[in-house]
Amino acid sequence: MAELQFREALRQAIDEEMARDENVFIMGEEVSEYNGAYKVTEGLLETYGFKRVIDTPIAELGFAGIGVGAAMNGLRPIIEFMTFNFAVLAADQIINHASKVKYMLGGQVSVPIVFRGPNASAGQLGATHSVAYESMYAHFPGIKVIHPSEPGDAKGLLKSAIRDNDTVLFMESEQMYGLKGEVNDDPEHLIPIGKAAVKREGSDVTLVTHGKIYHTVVKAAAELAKEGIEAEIVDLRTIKPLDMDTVIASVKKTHRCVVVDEAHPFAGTAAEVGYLLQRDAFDELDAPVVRVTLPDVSAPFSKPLFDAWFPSVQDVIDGVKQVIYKP
Amino acid sequence: MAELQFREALRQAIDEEMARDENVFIMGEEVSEYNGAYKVTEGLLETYGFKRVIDTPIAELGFAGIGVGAAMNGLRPIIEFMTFNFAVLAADQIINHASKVKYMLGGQVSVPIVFRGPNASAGQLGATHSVAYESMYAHFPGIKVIHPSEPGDAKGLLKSAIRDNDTVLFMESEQMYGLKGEVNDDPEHLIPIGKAAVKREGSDVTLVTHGKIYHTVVKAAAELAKEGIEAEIVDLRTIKPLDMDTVIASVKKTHRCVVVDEAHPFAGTAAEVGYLLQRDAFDELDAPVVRVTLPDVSAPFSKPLFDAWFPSVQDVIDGVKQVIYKP
Amino acid sequence: MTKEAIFTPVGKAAAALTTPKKSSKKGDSLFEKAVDLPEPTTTTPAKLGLKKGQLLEMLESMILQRRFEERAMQMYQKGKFGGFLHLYIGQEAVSTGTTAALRDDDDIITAYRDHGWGLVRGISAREGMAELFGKATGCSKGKGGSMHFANVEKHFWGGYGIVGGHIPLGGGLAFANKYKGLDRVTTCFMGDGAVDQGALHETMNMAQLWKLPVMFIVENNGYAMGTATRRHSTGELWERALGYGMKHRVVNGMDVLSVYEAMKEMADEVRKDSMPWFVEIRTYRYRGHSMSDPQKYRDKDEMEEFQSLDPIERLKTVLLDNKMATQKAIDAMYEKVEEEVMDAVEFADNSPFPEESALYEDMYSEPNPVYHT
Amino acid sequence: MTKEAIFTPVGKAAAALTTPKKSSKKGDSLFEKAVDLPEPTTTTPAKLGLKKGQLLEMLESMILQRRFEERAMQMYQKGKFGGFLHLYIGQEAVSTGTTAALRDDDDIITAYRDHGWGLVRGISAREGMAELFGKATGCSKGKGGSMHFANVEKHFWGGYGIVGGHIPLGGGLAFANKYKGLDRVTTCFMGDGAVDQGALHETMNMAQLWKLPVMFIVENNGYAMGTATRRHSTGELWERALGYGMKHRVVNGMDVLSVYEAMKEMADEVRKDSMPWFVEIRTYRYRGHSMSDPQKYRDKDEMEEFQSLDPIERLKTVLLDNKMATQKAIDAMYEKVEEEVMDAVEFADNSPFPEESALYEDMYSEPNPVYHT
Ligand SMILES: Cc1ncc(C[n+]2csc(CCOP(=O)(O)OP(=O)(O)O)c2C)c(N)n1
Ligand SMILES: Cc1ncc(C[n+]2csc(CCOP(=O)(O)OP(=O)(O)O)c2C)c(N)n1
Ligand SMILES: [Mg+2]
Ligand SMILES: [Mg+2]
Repeated sequence: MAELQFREALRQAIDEEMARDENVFIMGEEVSEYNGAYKVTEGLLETYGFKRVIDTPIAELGFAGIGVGAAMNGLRPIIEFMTFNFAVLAADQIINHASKVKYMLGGQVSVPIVFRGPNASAGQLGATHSVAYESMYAHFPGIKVIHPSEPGDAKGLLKSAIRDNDTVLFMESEQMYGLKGEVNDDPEHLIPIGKAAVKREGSDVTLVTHGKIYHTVVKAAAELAKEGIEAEIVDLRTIKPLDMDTVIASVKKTHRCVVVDEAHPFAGTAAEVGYLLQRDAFDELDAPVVRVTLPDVSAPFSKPLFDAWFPSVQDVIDGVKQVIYKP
Repeated sequence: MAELQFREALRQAIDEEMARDENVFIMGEEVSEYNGAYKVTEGLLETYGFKRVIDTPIAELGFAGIGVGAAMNGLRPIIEFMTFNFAVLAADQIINHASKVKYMLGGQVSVPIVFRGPNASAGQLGATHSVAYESMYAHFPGIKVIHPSEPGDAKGLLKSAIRDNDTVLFMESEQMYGLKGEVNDDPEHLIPIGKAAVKREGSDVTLVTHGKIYHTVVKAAAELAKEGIEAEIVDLRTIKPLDMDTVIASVKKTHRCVVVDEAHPFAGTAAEVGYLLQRDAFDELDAPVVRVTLPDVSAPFSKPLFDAWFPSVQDVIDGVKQVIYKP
Repeated sequence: MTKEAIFTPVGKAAAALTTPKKSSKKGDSLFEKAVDLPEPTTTTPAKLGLKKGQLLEMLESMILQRRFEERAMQMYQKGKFGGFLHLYIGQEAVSTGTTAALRDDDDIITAYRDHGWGLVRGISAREGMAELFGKATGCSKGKGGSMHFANVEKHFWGGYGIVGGHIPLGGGLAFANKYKGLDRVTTCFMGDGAVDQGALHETMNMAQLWKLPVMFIVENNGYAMGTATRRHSTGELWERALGYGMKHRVVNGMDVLSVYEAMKEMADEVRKDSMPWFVEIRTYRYRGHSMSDPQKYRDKDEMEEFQSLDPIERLKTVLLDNKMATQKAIDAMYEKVEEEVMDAVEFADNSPFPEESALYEDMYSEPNPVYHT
Repeated sequence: MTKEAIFTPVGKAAAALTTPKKSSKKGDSLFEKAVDLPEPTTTTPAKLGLKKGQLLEMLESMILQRRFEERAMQMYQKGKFGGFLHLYIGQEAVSTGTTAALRDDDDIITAYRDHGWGLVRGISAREGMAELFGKATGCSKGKGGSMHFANVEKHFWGGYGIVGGHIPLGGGLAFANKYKGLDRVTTCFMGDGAVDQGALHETMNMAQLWKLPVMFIVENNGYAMGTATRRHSTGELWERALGYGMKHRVVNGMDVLSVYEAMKEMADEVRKDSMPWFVEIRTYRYRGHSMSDPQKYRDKDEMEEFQSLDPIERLKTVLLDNKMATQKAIDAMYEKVEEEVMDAVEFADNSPFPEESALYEDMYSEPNPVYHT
């Protein structure tokens, strides 16, 4: 185990998998010479050369599709989007091609590809640079979606994603890259895709979350503990497949649940978790599942507006109070 | 009132609005000379000429964006996508531009645009031509999403959409274009965006649905009635804004609800409705909300597989049985 | 006809709206011709290195593609299957000349008008017809249907239904070949309509920048659905190459020898210098876009003109003129093909549909994937 | 340096990996120059029809753009605001020459490097600085920030953050002008990086096909973030025009008179024939891409070379040489601008942030929209 930054954990995962399998390569804007817009790929060019660490033009649709074609033809591309906001331009390649080719050709090919990059907001970047896309992609069959919150999970899951034989979206955050955490340095340590983790035990309420806002939830749980409310935190880590077993096991203990999701509310991951809880654990719930999300408004630039927009520790606490003090 | 086909109702709406306001024009693949791939725009070229009925190249991103720019500069474009499957190529213009420009420029412009075309499946068209996209777009702020099931609603809502000063997505179905229904021929008859309609009254269970699969639900309700189960059908008509008042009012009567949605399950409209019901009408529910959707699998071509894939009358009945005979 | 501005159309519609309707007479058609065919090659088959056996194979293949689709159309009309059915009839010289010119391990990818491509690249008439019928014995197990024929083992990567969507995939196939040090050439075919998609521009830039061993080849059949090429793409299609300094060529696609010659030369060059090409092969589709196309966008004269250039008839004439085949042998070939196609229909008809469990197969590579409910 | 294949880079990195590191000396730089400037115009201001007053206005505007951004950078470093800050410094001749050449009702749209464009099109230094600070008094009410300056009333349609995303919007602005019978010219500016986006290709095809009164203008400043133009776009950028038979021109963007002359001629022509242009204006960005750019991708020599071509210094020289201004007058101009900028900083600092309720304003046009919760 070593203490690494999130970006270092990702880099280690990529590095180890590139060392292990020469069909793995990484491609994206500024990943090579510039060492990555957020320095995730720093140093990889020196180790693996221009053949395997490739700068692309700003042409998300094109290079995503070149990745898909390369994956069909035997390679294992890691495609970095500078952020998932720009991946919207490549949505056709992800939704209509990567996720469907295998099925519509009756299984004749596989598309072992990882699309990765930061997702959701990162401060005052305005409306077009702040959107959470995980539930959009998870809606469609054939796509696995991972969105870890800590360096250790990130490494183990990214390695699993690279080794996975199908299309995986792997989401990060500009604001987490500097975050430190314990990381397993065994190159064979993989974290399975589709398994949530209970990151804090508690008996009063279950907090389901994932990605960057996990850290807000951790703070809220600490605050709540001061008031004697013990929250159990389930970090989904993978959005799809969604590990409802772990969520339900926790709710069977706490009987109350708040889903905290840094996304807009309509048909987001929080809705899915909330819906499934009432469907599959109806009698376990002592209060309705509450979600804490962004408002249904685009990201504003202005600092105080942005702060009002982004779900706060207090918002999480308020959510918990709502499910706890249910009349 | 007149009995019209769905496509005729749409055409009448477009025709009336083009007659009313010369800034309204329609643009898309094959809309002009060819009279529309599905004949929605038949005859409009003769009436309005090439200036206002415009064939485009197959360049969804480009012509959607030209529409957005034209809307910013004072026109009211109707952009036809041959289907919403192809609109994925234009997603950047819808999600990152049409829906956000107003906000990020502090209100200096509006984008009064309608994007319309068939959505979801239409028989054996395979994986890339069969996807329901309404919840994907509804997830993002700044986008209204309409998805009617009957000609009368289609006309009144399309007229409202064209007159709306913001971005509206209007979804249809290849398989409904020939469907007949009563249509109000008053050119000032508008149906407000964001209002659901109770299309069948019943006291035993609420069936929430929208779009083409509404017609499956109607058949299921008739079957159920034979067994003495009276279903109330709420046709959402508009997905966003979502009219939960009407849904909740119905559930307060029936205390049971099945949401029938021709979309994949993960974070779809059904999840949203189900989640909101448990959040906002928890004590009214005598059974968990059940959803009937597509499986989490891409559309297969083969007829029997397709039939197994598409939610059937029996699936709806089974859903109802599940919420009614809850132990 | 002069070029006209936006808000006034080019071609038929302009005429229809500005002149009184009259039945079109030969010679005074108001249409611009859909495509101008360049001169066919004058090189003899012998000089092209084509032996009699190969030419006969090419003819048989073209006849098979034609008869397969004619029967498929009948079966469609009989209700044997549904969905779209885009026929390749008229364009067979392109698939046939290309495949003959390429190495068997060169890669081919195309759009949804893909039956001909599948048949020349080893999908049997049986597997093809069964795919149309949605049977488990189809080349894509009945999951793809008409638009998604594929034979990946034989380097035919399939047909794709999103116009332009497979162009980056073609770039990626070539990228992988280069990465792995293989000297395979990737040929990425598309319709004229696909030329307008941004995906082409992005992929051409990267292909030229990165020297990918790929050829982007437009089958310009004059129309994207009901829209004439001149109405959806500005200028000449081959001119797109100029924007990237890419090598380019225009080829007569109604003559299989012209296609063969051009493809052979270009593929050899790609194998040597790993530089991409942009190629416009001009051809013609005899049938409607799919099954429900009233075809009001073109006139009979044009159709007749191109029918007089039928690529199958043309190759037959070459064979007969050069005494490489007798009429009798050709008749026998037709009979053989007819039998093959009828057998395919029977095979497809008798084949089982996929089991319902197949719905959940081929989505993922792993044996027991989790499906969300 | 010869062109190289994929898997080997062009330029610095190639050098860095193939030759031992050494400090770059004048004369033996391993870099290709970012952009080759075409010759500046030799037409005199008088012949261009530019009066002294106009030239002085142009100089003042350029100085304002420069000083505004230098202060903005300071304020950013002081923590007055966050997010991205992309400085236009070095490129001011483009915005200034263009705006002087256009009619006030001609339309301008650009990418996120937009401060200069806002300031020449009527956003006051106050409104601009307040926008950077995220204040309610900003040109976009603090909702857009650095990347989304706009002054729609004055036909500046704003800056956009998705690379290439605003190109179709530019086409649409022109479309609407044509539809409404207005003779306004739309100028759609973009960075060299945006040239590779499919949106450009799609829009250029439609613009040429439909004769839209629009100019697609690349501000080629040599780099898209850390990637030299030659590493992300094949060939020369202006060559893209050839693919569509579009009129094209290369302009020296370090000389405001060259920009003025070219833009004037082209805009006049567009107003007459409603045919689009593709224009490459070569220029240079003196600062990093945004605030956190180590700039290892270029060397000092190159920077110094372009700094010696500073567009502000150049215009000053023209004015001094032609006795249209004295050094004293210019010094006074600097002082005036300095005051204006300091006043803007004070204004921005003292302005209120938007009320929290503003979060829910400007999303929709209707007075009481429904927000989902
Ligand atoms: C992205 C996308 N837009 C629209 C369509 C609908 N569509 C299917 S085929 C077609 C015409 C394509 O014409 P062309 O590329 O010339 O190919 P051809 O049919 O002539 O072989 C259109 C518009 C589609 N399948 N994909
Ligand atoms: C679609 C998209 N992809 C990537 C980015 C990230 N990005 C922002 S600016 C930039 C470089 C653009 O360079 P250029 O177009 O030359 O403009 P310049 O910065 O030189 O003005 C990149 C890659 C983005 N904003 N949008
Ligand atoms: Mg065609
Ligand atoms: Mg640049």
